[in-house]
Amino acid sequence: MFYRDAGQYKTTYQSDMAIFPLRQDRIGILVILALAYVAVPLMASDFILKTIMLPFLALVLAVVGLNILTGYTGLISLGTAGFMGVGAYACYKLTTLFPEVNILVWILVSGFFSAAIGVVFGLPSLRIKGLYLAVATLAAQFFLQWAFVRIPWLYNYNPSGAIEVPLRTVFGVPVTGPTAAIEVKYLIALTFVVVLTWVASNIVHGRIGRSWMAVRDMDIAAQLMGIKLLETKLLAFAVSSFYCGVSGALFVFIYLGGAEAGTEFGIRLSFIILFAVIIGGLGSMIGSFFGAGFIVALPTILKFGLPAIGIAITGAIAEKIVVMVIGALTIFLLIVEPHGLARLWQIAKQKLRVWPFPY
Amino acid sequence: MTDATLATRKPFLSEGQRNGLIAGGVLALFIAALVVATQTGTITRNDWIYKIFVDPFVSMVDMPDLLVQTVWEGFVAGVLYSLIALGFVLIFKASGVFNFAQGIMVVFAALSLVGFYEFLTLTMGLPPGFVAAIVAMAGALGIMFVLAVAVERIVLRPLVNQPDIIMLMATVGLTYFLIGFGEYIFGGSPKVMITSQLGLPTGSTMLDFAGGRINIQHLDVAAAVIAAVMIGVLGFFFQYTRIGRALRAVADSHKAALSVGISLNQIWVIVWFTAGIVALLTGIMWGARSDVSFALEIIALKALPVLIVGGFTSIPGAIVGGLIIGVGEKLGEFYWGPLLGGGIESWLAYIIALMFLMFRPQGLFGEKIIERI
Amino acid sequence: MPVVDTHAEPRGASAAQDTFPKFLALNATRFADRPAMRHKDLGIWRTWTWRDVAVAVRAFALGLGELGLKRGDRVAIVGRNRPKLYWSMAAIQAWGGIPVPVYSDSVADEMAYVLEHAGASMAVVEDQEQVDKILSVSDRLPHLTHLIYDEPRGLRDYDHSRLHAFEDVQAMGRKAGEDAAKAAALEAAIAEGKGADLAIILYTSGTTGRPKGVMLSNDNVIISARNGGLFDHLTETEETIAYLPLAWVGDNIFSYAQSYVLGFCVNCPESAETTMEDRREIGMSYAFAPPRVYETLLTQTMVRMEDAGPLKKRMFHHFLGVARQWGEKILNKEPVPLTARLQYALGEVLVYGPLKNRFGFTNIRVGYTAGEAIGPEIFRFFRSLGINLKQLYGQTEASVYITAQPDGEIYADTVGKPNIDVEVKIDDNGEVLYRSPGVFVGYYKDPEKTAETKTPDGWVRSGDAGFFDPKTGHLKIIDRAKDVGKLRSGALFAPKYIENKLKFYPNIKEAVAFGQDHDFVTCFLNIDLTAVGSWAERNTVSYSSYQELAGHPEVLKMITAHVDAVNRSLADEPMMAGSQIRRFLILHKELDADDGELTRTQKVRRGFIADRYGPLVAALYDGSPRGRIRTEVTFEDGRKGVIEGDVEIIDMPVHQATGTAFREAAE
Amino acid sequence: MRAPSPTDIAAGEVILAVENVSLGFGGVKALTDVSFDIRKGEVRAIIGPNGAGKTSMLNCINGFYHPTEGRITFKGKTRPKMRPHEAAAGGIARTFQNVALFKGMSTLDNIMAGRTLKMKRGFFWHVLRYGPAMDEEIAHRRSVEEIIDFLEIQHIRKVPVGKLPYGLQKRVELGRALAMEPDVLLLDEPMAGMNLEEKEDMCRFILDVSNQYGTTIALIEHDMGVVMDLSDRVVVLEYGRKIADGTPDEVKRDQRVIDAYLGVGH
Repeated sequence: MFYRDAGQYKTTYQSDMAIFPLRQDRIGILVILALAYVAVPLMASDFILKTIMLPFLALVLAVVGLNILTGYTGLISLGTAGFMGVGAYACYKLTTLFPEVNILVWILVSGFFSAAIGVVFGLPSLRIKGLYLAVATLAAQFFLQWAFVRIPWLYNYNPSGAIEVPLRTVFGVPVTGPTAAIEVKYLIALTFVVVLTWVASNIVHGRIGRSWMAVRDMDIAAQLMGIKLLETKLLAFAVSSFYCGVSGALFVFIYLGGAEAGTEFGIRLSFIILFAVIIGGLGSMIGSFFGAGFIVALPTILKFGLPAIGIAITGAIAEKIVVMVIGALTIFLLIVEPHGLARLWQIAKQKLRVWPFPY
Repeated sequence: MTDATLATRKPFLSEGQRNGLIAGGVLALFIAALVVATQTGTITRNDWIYKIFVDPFVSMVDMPDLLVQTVWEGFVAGVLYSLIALGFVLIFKASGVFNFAQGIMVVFAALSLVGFYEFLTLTMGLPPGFVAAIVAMAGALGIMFVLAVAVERIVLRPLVNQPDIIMLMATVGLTYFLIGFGEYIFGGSPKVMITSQLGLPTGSTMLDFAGGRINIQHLDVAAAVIAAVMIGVLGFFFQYTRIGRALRAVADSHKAALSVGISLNQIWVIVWFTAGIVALLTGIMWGARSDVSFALEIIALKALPVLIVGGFTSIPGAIVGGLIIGVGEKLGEFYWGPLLGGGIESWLAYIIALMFLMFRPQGLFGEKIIERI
Repeated sequence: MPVVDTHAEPRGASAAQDTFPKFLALNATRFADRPAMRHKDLGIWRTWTWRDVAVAVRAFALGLGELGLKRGDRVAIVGRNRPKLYWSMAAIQAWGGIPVPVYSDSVADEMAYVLEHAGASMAVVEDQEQVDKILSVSDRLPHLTHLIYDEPRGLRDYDHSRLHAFEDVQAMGRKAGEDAAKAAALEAAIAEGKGADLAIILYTSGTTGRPKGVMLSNDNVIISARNGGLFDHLTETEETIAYLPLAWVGDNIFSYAQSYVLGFCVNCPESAETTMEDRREIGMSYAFAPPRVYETLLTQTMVRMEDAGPLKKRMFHHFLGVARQWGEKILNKEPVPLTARLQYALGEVLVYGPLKNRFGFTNIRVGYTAGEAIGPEIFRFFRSLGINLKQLYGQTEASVYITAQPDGEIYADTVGKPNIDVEVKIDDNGEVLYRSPGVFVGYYKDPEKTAETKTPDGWVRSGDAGFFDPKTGHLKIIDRAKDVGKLRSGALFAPKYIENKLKFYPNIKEAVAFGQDHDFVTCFLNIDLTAVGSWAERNTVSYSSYQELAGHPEVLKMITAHVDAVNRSLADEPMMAGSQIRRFLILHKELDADDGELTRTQKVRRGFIADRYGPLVAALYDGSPRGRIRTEVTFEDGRKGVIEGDVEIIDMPVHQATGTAFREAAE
Repeated sequence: MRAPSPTDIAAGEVILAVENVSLGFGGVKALTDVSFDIRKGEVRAIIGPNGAGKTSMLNCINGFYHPTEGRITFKGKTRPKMRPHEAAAGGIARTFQNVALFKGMSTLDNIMAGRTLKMKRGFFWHVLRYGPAMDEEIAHRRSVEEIIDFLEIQHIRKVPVGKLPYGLQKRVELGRALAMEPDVLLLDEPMAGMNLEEKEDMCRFILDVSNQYGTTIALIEHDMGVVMDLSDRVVVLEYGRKIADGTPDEVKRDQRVIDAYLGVGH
């Protein structure tokens, strides 16, 4: 209905291959960016920023990362939290070893460490497929989690076994550590998300993305196109783990401010990220955002929203109900639309485009 | 003849045989080299090579009682892993669903049992003891049945024919639901299993062995026996009953099962209920060895590497895989764990499973995957 | 008469521009960087500015010169709407040659006739299909020396002694252009061109007999195009889609002549399947189509809305109701209450806007329907959505424009007022005659026919019967003059009038009425396979062929109801009450141009059909309950076959002519 | 009409030679001692009853299976352990009996995937997308558009292939193979499951490919009419063995072929 595409014709391949070929979408994206950069920091309360926006921004990159692996390349992984942990610990080690280097650089660089580990654990993917691979990636999850506890060097032999995010400044403005303003943290996380999402979308829209999807849809035919399975799959593992690593670094440095060895990056987080990918929609960038938003907002809404509408629950019971509701909602969503929120969004958009016709 | 014709000759050994032979040869060479190097003093006791490749074996030979004790513990753990894996296999075979919730069903079943028992004795005033325990057992079975029906109605039926990963995620959703629901009903604090009330033996026996003593828990023996009996019963059930045969038919082809005259929905209920019974028995034994709480969840995940080793569809595979993983990780933890700072039990099972996968991607007993073009 | 300055020239143009090559030269300077043409090719809209077009046309013209094109030579143009084919027209005209566009879906025999009659010395064609067609009849075309094709696919191994690729001719031309003498010769030839020279010969498909070649001079076409532009205030910013046959005079005026005279951009779709989508992408501002196109759009709309959810369907029909009530008034700038305006605005957001977007009509300023009468329902539907759809009455012999509806004076049943510089009169027999600068030079090689049609003082007999409506001052067309006949009872019988009434029902695709010199009116019907097929799908009626669906009792019942409604409306009209349909049948096959039953512009050839289906016509009048017929048909691939049918004949009750109508008639 | 005449082919250069190839799976023999050659520019048909080993033959040629005995020489080189992606790089493209398209991708992306081997820009450029990666993408898009134009599938350019009717899917798959600009094109039952009109279209496309690009084509087909119309030479397999080889006319007259097709002696 609002997608009036008449008169939008393409005279170059570049404009035809644009990620948002419709003018309305381009305007929509600009509006969202403006809101995110200007309106949210100005208007949103610290509570909203802290409990929703920061974890959302930190986790959404992991969701994008896992979506690259699972949604685009068709490889299921349950080791996401482990790779996130690698990013977090790498960033911690790097910034304590070289405190003078800009922390933002280290956040980005920590992704490369994660990518390298990801490649190692991705090696079995050549021989194993599907659920077998999913179980195999648990090896990464448990091994890495174990390493975060048992290798004290990683947390600088801190007696508590936890890592504390140190104060770091960029141009004199504190960006990490307890004294950093929440708006600053938000803007930094937002920028990471915007830039890296743009990059991810660039990759998936080109030759590399097509190779991934080809491997996902029909690996035999993909080989016939000259696509080398091992290289393609390992690249997917590397890129995916990079995103998870950066996400992990942001999760600890921007959102949590510190982490107990091994507890934050447990198997449950891996599952939550996988939830987000599937609920959001496999193979969809926008779906990653929907999925991350869903898993971050839902517990908060349940925890604070239910009392607000008069259903009194105590904190402890709330936790349990949240877990229960997440489980039930997952099943419900899978039944309603196995292809996730992104598909619903796509259907809605298509409906608006052909409006008033039904198809 | 030119070199091109060389490759066209029929190979003497199949690829697998050749790989095995090569691996065996390399291993033999490596051991021989180690022996020589140790004897000649090239490797000393403080070298890491010695610590990894020689020292543990020396200890095994020196203290056989410890070895046997470790193997026994591994064996018992393995039996329990097998039982959890068995639940997975049953469901996977019959419905193609990778039931991630099987581990949680074990905990949930055990909690239901204890919860029922507490309810009966504390609220209903039934005298504590065997009778109450049996009534509680029946109640727990009832819950597992209700669960099976609910899962079939609410989860499986609407999701039939969806891709594997969607089904997997649905069972993960089920896991979360059961955790939240279980904690909401039974509370978060650990509970004690009603071991003696159920008539299970407690206590232990010390056996003299090769100059040392081995501690055998009676409960462990009972667990092994019960597991063996259960596997026997299941085997009988599958082999000789009409429903069992139908279940096997489903595993081969859904259409074949329909022609036998049993609806797919009934079969799913039966299979999930059977898996529920297995879960309850597993839960009793796990619970008896430690507390009953959702902390068991992480141990329940151990069934996954077992499945990789044994294959998703093979009951003998689940048993053998469970034993391999159980024994392997106990040995690894005991002899090699200290080198890495301990606690390697948490991931060793997965690494062992990965090793197996690299050589047999379909598991030990799984059917060979033939890709059709 | 609309108040327009009839002597205003489009920007920068003057009387010096009296041929198309001269307009091209002018456009290359006045609109150098404006788009002249777009073609969706290889997935994107390739654009040529007027400067680009001038360069391309010049190269091709020089190439044609090399191939020996001389003043007065006729060159056939065969193919769909492709830029290169439009360019060849200008290139041919540059030498004073005369382009002869030919319907690209004609079979080889029809094409051979036109090329032979025109004595074409060359042909510019689209692709292998057309090349094959012409080569297959080359023994009948001794004058044809060169064949130029646009699309090289499949032609690689053909004998290229007389066959050339368009690009090769252009390359030849570019090379020749380096020779100053040759370049000067072309310039001289262009300068030599005069307004009185022939611009084009268009073969009309003609409802009877062989096609006639209508000769139009540069003056004819250019002045008509200019006047048409003035009438609708068209500018160089218009966008149109060229998708109608090149050989149709409308396409020549709208997609070629007006584009050159006014400088607007013509867009060629990618393929026949994508026309609809391409139309939407471009969002044209100036559109023209025969009623059939609008009819199809409306049918598709209604059929698709049948599948919508109940809520959406209700909303859709509610707002269509609002539009029916107020839409046209708003479009005609009549006073309308505020609530209606608000409702209409809401409808615009929810229904009309999106609908126009789907049709690709969002940016439309002027839309014409021409060629045939449009159903009032269809016409009002589009008008009520806010689309400025107008009727136009035109003929090839008039360079299209005879009458058109000025903005704000739109009626469903008129064809408008005479265009600028056009004079219209009605003769004693009711036949419409016209005289204008666009009036054709004559029929090619047929002075006899020319004399029959065109009086010495320049009046042309349109062959249509009509009258000026005293209320509106607009012309109304009843039918072909020769087709308006009488029943034996003496009652007036206007077959087309009846047929159109029938065809306004979406379920009826084609109707052929009989009655001349009979006691009563009967007719043949064709059901619309899209509309009825969709109905069948919804009601789970299964059918394997047109024949089976057409014979289905439920379908018969439905169509009977339509015929009855037509009779009722005929009964309301004093002049027509006597010509109600007494008996009808649904034909066992669809009428088809390939079988000669329709013209290439999809008009029914009544006489031919009456002969071909003689036994059925006889059955209609001899009272038998069924009719049986065998007909030979031509399949799409050219093979022939026989369809045999046994059709039911339905008797219809006759309605009393209404009393009020009589009284009105009596007054 | 087609470029090379039969006499040209008889004298033509052998681009692919199959010599004494046997293939076994466990105890089952899919191919036994099969030899034939494919000459440059010809349309070579492989026919035979169901289970004759035709698809296995193609699978050997492009490296999905490795013959247990015998050898395959392609462009003068013998590579006993050639992998499918190496075959692709060498210039062998292939379509499948049951359509192996990338179901989640559009027609355009499917055919673009066929260009993968020709695309050189590395990961870094793809991160940026705009710039060299985009230039490359545009250049290949152009070639792909030519194929789309060639196969007359403009109207489904952006439709996910999973939603297309079977006949069009087959056409897209042919397009994807053509995008690789192969030297040899293997078509596994390109007309299976098509109606008459679709078959005629596909025939025309295959002839046009052969004519316009000079691509050597090996095809498996059941429809004998099609085979006779399309192919220069035919090899006939039955139970994994070659029973005839020659021009369509020769093969048609061969008694063993007639028996195999009419079921005499079975």
